[in-house]
Amino acid sequence: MTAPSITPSRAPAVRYLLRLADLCLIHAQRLGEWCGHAPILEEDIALTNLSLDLIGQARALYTHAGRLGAADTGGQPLDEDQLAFLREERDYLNPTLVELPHSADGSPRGERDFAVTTLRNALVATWLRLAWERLTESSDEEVAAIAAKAVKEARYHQQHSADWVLRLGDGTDESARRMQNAVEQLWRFVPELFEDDEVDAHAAASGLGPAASSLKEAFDAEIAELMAEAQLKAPAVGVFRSTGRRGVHSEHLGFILAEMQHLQRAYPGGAW
Amino acid sequence: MTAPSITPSRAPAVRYLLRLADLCLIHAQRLGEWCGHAPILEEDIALTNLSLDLIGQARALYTHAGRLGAADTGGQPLDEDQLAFLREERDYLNPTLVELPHSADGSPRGERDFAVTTLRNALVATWLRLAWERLTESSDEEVAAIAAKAVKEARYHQQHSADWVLRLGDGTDESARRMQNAVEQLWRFVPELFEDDEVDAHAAASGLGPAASSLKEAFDAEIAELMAEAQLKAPAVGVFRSTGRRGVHSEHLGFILAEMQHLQRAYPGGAW
Amino acid sequence: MHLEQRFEARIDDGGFIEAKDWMPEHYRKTLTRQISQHAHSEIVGMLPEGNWVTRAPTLKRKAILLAKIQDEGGHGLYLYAAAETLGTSRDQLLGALHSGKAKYSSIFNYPTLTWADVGVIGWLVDGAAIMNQVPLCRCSYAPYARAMVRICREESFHQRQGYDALLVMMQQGTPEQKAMVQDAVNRWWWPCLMMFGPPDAESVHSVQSMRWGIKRISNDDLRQKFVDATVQQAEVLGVTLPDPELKWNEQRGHWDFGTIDWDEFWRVVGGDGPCNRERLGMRVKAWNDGAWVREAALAHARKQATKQEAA
Amino acid sequence: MHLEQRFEARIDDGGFIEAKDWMPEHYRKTLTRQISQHAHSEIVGMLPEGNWVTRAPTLKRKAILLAKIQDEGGHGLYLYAAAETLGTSRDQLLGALHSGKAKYSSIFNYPTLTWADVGVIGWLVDGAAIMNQVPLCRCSYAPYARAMVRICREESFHQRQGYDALLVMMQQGTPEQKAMVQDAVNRWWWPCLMMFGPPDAESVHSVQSMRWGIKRISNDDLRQKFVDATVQQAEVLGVTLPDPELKWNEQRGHWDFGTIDWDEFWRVVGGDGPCNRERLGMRVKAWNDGAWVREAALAHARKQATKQEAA
Repeated sequence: MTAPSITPSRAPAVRYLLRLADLCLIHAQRLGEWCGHAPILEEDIALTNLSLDLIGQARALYTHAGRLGAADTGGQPLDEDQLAFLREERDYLNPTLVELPHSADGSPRGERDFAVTTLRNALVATWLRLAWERLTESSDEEVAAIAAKAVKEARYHQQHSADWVLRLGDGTDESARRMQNAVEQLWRFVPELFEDDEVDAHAAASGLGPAASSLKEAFDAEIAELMAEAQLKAPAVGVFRSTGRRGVHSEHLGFILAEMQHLQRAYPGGAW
Repeated sequence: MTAPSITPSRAPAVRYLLRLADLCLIHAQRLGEWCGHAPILEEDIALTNLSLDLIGQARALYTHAGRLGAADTGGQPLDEDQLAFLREERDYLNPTLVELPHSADGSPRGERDFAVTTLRNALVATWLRLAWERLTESSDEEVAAIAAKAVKEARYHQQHSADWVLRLGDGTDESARRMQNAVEQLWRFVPELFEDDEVDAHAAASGLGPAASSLKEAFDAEIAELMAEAQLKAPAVGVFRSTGRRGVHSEHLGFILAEMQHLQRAYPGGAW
Repeated sequence: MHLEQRFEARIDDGGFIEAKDWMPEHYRKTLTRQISQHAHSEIVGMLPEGNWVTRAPTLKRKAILLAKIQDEGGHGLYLYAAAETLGTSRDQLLGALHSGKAKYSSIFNYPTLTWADVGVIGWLVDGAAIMNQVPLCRCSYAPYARAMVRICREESFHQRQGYDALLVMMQQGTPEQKAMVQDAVNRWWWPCLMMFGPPDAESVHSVQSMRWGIKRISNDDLRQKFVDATVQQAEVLGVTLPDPELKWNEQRGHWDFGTIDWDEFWRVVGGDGPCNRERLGMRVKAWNDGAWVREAALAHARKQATKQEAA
Repeated sequence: MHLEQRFEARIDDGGFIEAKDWMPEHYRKTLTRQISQHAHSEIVGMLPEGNWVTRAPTLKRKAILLAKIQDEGGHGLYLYAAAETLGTSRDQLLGALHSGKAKYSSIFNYPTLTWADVGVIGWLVDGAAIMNQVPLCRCSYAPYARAMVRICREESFHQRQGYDALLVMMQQGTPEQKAMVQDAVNRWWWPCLMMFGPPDAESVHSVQSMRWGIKRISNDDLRQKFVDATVQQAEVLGVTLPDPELKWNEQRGHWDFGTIDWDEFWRVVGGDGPCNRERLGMRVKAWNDGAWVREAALAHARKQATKQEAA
């Protein structure tokens, strides 16, 4: 009857999968904010669909991470909902990029800007497609199976969002201005996607999955091509590195979690 | 170690006090969203001060309501934080007016509009000042004492917000347009402030405090005068009645509570 | 007269009218109104449910909710497409929605206040919608009838999912959850009965629509059918329907029920419900906020076309 | 030379300079920069704490937090007023902040990620600020010195409240709460040490400021004083300061501590910290969004003045 936070295993393999699962979940959560508010009906459907696919990916990863964690700690496996809803912020391992608000100026209560959403979708989908491709060859068969399904979804997500980046980047002056602004807002959170640490090293060594840094070259090439075609300019990259994948987030995640976790926290022992 | 919801006594006197306390708390909570974002520094300070006074009023009322509730149910008194943070939405009894977002179009994630905030402050402060004045004569000495302090604060709140209604109503074309828009947004939620039910009847009969309807005449006169001076037009009142004071709220309150309750819900048994 | 006679004969034979067939102007107008109203209801209906996407209590329920909302968007698409076959563009239809000229189902002017509301919308609102819509699968206008076949299939899926969500809470949940379900049922029951429209005696469009096979069962008959079907489901669920006059009438072979507050119905239809302003305001806002996106997409398409011509 | 000599003599005697007194241009500029930077820090500092107002865990803590933020706004007011006595208007000073020309304390470019951060800001950030500010109560420029007296009194109150909030969590809280406090201390400790500014050897403005009695104790001395005072407080609290090199040096009579990452300091001062964009963006947004309000207030005041003249 209690709903205090759970603490997942800190085994590198578990952390590796949680990073991926949390990326999918928090990205999906932000996309869910668009429900019913998109610029055209087709895009309302598409954004909901993206969100749905990402939730599906997160579920499979959480379930597997829960089992691996139990093997590590010797306890009962944590289920997908315990992992998704009952951790403290510090234990969420998504990159900061996906927790940022959709607003044009990065302000937490600002209006959603479809340009920011579109660019982030393209960045995340490109990264995920590359990651899933490599994960289809994971030494962990369950992960390979999850990736085999997810990579098809990610290909569609990438295509769909890249099409929008093109349309908006090379559309009107207004849309180009908004897209370039989105680039300025989001760019400093991209390097984190390629920062290795011991979790990555372990995954690479064990064959569980690619180190983050190993996705960089392909990502940079694909995004550079897209940006060029969309007539967008990449800003210089500063020294700042966001640290969401290490559990140190922006001020935005706390608000996302308060909303997302509310029912699980307020109705301990509930059945849904 | 658990933080499930508590259910307060349903005695009319308790409900009467909770209505008032919840009005203060939720109004303060909305005002807190302005912290650091006001149009001028003086107003940042003033809005924070308003919020602070309201929290103080809410605390005194909750504490007293908790004691009255215990006398009714025979249990331990619920403390101010249990009452403020651990009820379900259905058991919050503030009028809907105070839970509305600050946005110019009423949309939940829209930008804050100072005109909406200003008008609501004036409406609520006027109502509260009238209520506190009457409550200084409450048959419940504790309530009378709370009111004696609060009425002074409410007088200042009313004066301060009325000054702003004047400035903005009779300022520039833009400010007049925004203020009139705020009137259109908020007006339909005002009638609820004067809707009597059995809780009001009980309070009036027992001398605990005034029935809501008994504040209407004075309120209407004061607000009409203010609106006239500020060159604002009152729209016709429709048949719609909001029902927050009966615990049936707008879709906005759930989001306010998710945020407000988060720590109490996520750290059951915590000491703060 | 020849065309009109042929049209009437086809209707009388229970045949279908296709988009390219001749049809009386009034038939066209009536259908356009009805189909677009239905399409608007689907997209406005995304809002009260969308309100809970970020707060769904489990990942499974979040996925089900997202899939449902996606389906509703899809229904909107087919229906706008069906309406367009009658010669009015989607933009024109949306313009009528945004200006307040066109209606959408009034049920969506009620707020979704708890998670149980999401389940109750599936069970009762979609349940009532299905009652209304199943007969439309045999509507005389073929593009509409075809759209309805697909929509009804998905709607019954949604209804089962909504009912299942409530069943879990009622059978395995905490007392707080059970109270939440009962509270949601209390708030939605009467508005759902209003979904079938005014009593037959006051229903303006019914006679002609019946004649044309656009409407096949009367409002009151559908409402009775809904009540009869729902009473048992409520019993299994363990909730009380908030109507003290609800009782089995042996003679009629139906459940009697209390008097509907038609004043409330007309008030909400007329714009003075709890969420009318919010719902329409949100749709208008989404449309206005999205103008630059639609313009950019058009501009880009034009550029691409120019390039291809030049190549 | 007469004026300048009199000024220097007054400073040398430990006397105070008032706003109407003659002062060298460089003294005026230095003070304007320093006071306005301090004022900007107060109002930017409202943001990281304001981030927790809607989520404070109890009503008492919410009230304390609101009161603290209100005080900070008040400090901003006095300080802008003190700076204005030197001949630059508040709007000009804010213009410099918004354009990025003026600085504010770099500590506020770090995020407040948990409720414990609010306590730690009180304990460590306000603690460091007090160390910096107490000597300013004897600053040679009297309006600044007077403002600082009041500010320091309130700041020590804030520090005690922050420490008390942490003490409650550490002594009566759950293991999760204790971990939250330790995590916050880990994140804030080093940035707090940076609050005293670069090492004395690299401090640009120090010599002249010392000479003029604007600055009275060196950066490194203040930093050492802060470390010495804090180590014991941390022990009572039951948290570990995240510095393995921290140890008592009997010979010096002070605590030794590890090397500060000055690269990080300069990076964050230079604009590339975790929240620089957010903080400045928020201030600019509040200012721009509020333009219509300020214009209306002016317009109204003008109308009132005109009416009074006419009367």
